[in-house]
Amino acid sequence: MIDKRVDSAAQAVADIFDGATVMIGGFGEAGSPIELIHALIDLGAKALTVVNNNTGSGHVGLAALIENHQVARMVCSYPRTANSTVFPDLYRRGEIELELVPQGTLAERIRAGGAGIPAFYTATSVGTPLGEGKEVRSFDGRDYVLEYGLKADFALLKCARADRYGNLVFNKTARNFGPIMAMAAGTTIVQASALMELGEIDPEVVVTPGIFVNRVVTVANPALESVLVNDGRAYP
Amino acid sequence: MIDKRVDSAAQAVADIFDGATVMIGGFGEAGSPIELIHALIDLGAKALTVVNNNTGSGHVGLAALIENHQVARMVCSYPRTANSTVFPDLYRRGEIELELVPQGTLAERIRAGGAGIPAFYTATSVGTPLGEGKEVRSFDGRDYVLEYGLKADFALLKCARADRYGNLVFNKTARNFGPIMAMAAGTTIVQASALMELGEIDPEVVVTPGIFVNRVVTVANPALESVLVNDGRAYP
Amino acid sequence: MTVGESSTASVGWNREQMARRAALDIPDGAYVNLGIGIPEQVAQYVPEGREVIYHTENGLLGMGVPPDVGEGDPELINAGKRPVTAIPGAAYFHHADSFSMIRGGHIDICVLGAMQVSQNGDLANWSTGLADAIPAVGGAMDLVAGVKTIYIITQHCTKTGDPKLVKSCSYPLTGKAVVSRIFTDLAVIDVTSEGLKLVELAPGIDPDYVQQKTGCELIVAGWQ
Amino acid sequence: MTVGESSTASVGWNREQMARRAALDIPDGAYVNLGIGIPEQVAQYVPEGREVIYHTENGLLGMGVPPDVGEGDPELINAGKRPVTAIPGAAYFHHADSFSMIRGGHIDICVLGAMQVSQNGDLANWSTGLADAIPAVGGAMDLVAGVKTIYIITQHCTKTGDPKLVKSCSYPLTGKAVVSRIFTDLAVIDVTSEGLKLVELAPGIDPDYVQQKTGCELIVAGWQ
Repeated sequence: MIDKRVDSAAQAVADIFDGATVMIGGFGEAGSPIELIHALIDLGAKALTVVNNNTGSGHVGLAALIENHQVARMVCSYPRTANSTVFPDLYRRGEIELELVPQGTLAERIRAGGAGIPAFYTATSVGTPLGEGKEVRSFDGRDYVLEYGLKADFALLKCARADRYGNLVFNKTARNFGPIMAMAAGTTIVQASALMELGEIDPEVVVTPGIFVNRVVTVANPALESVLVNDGRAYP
Repeated sequence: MIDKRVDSAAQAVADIFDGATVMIGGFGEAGSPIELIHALIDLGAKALTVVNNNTGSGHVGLAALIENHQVARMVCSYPRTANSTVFPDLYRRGEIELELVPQGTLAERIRAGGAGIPAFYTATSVGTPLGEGKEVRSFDGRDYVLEYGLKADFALLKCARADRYGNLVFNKTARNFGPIMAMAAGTTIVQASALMELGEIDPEVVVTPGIFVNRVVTVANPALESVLVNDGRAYP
Repeated sequence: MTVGESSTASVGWNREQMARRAALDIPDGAYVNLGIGIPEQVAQYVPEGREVIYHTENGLLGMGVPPDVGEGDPELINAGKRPVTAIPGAAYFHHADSFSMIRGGHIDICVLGAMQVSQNGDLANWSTGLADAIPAVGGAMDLVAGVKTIYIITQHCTKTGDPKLVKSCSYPLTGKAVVSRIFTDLAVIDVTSEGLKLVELAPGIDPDYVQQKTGCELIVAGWQ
Repeated sequence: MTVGESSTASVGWNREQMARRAALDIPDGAYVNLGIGIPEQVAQYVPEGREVIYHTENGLLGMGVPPDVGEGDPELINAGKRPVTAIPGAAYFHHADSFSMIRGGHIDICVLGAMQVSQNGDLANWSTGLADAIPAVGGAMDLVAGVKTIYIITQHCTKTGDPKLVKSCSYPLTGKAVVSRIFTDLAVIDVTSEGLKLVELAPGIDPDYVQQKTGCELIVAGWQ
């Protein structure tokens, strides 16, 4: 029987190991799997490489994971937020590494990692500091840089609805990196706001087919990062 | 105002020119835009390069287009069918060219063409006759061939429902090449079985966003290729 | 008829039995792609209690049994273009997503037919290479390059009695060193780093007979 | 205050007027991506009768106006992470699909801010390059590499009076030769193969004044 449900966020993340590469879904708070991130803080795995578009806000979720010194390296496109100095402080002190990747290149590298494409060419970053040192090749008279597929040991994602096969649908712009990170991770762990019976999600509207998902934990009323930040909350 | 509706299949395909590259959706009859293909036969544009997974069946649809000597070159993965000798006959007589592409490489090349990726690497076809002459490169100790993005002047597609923005949803496995061909063509022409008001297609379930679509013609009861073939029909 | 006679009409496993034997090696929870022909039959024989999800590369995960005659949707088909159904929990997707599942290593097992398999696991199953043949590859090369485990179901020999398990394939390759296990009418054979290794025999078949019908050396060490 | 005085506090167009002017150049039927800041305001001023579809790269085509205070869904946001709405006919998609629209040349116009634009259309708008700055690029490099037409809205000079239109950018580039047209508080300027060309002046501004505030030669030939 295929049953990807697990009972708790703690159980879902229990095998994340020191030094693992972890993709974390979300663009800002939209799609951020905050309960799974907090479970990872409780677990305490260290020296992680984290792939996320941003670096979190306030002192909860991703920012708290970074603040807790569990992240050795961030791969992201925009490590700045109006309301968090966690990453900037550590970065300026040389206590965290940064691989800065243009947002579309980041998305395509993740998709390529999941799709078995080891490398591809893109015009993004040609002639800029982020293109320096990259292999350049011309196609039809235009220059492109070579970019590599990106994979991870784990992905932590949030979705709106899931079933026991791991089929997922998302909420509005919370979809963002979810479907491609699910493809690119060896073990994809999802917190779903609602669990559905098989067949309740129409096969025509499944966004992430279950083949890309390993574990589903139901978090019926996920916390909102902005609410926690406005309340001045910190984790743990 | 954005209104991509056109009144007839004839009008929808009227600017397809001699020598154009035309992607035609469908895997077998599922998703085959048979009314648009027949309009292209009526139009008579010649020396076409056609991209489709197959080469049609019987003497209708794609097979009829080929039989009518409008296709100079086929790009496909599986140019054989149990019930058609149209392509094989022309091919053996040297009257049509064939570029044979593995099915997944064909799909990925089309997707790359639409996504602005000029080239990518895949392990498919390495060490086989279809990999011969291709640039080989090793990543992490495994060999891959370089494959190029594929674009087209036009795409002819069939979908289940569309709106005037060109948002599309498909029917079951008729989805196949539709979404990626829509991305890869300069002018994407779609026959929809039903036309919806804006907003009637939930933004969460749109499969092809309208940005990839140029023209929509409603064909309420599209012919089924298998029915036409069984009836011994030929077009024109 | 006894082992060693040249006709193989009734020795070893028949097609159904080959599919049944292969089905035993499909574990619970596997994501599986079945090729056209005998491989398709495997789905019927997976032992009860195992839940297996079938992928068809034209764009469906969760393929069910064929519909009753006269039922079904002509746009709900499998890679062999035959009508199928979708199980509860199925998902439709486009070709690039479908082949991302394949190329990206997400499918656990693919079962295919073969024209030839070499002793190092090379597979030839798409073309005779004859000048007047219409070449047609479909998804075979993508499947063998991307799926984690490739099983082959094939008659041990061609209709004219030539071995299909060979030192080196004479037909154009589908992929190099891609096959894990071969189910024939005579035996189950693994591709190992040392060569083809006999794993199991069909009833009434002995190792010598299998070796005699095989175009390369078979490892039978430890075989009783 | 007359043209030629050093303070620009009240000469030329204000921010709203710059956005209004840029909006005139958004044609009916365009697919448009608007950057954070003044570019966002452009949507408010597109002339009536034109239907424009807004793309936000985090995953929405058909972005509508911001929701009323207290309304909205925290998971329905734009690239600036502010709450938005979706119009009837909108579509959600994931990041790889969203940037396929950008990289694949499907977006007609992108309006962005700038730190510097060079006479050949190079754009610098993501980093000062200072050692202690936290580098952050977001989607800017993808947008300028992929969108068909790049418009810039920017003050003509920095707060300290330095020209932002220059011979060669001193800040790290976002893209080379990517800008088509620049809307400043003083003028509308096109990037041409011969260099920056004056297209239109803000009320009360003359070409000499614009040239004086510009760090490279302006083409004003034919200007009355």
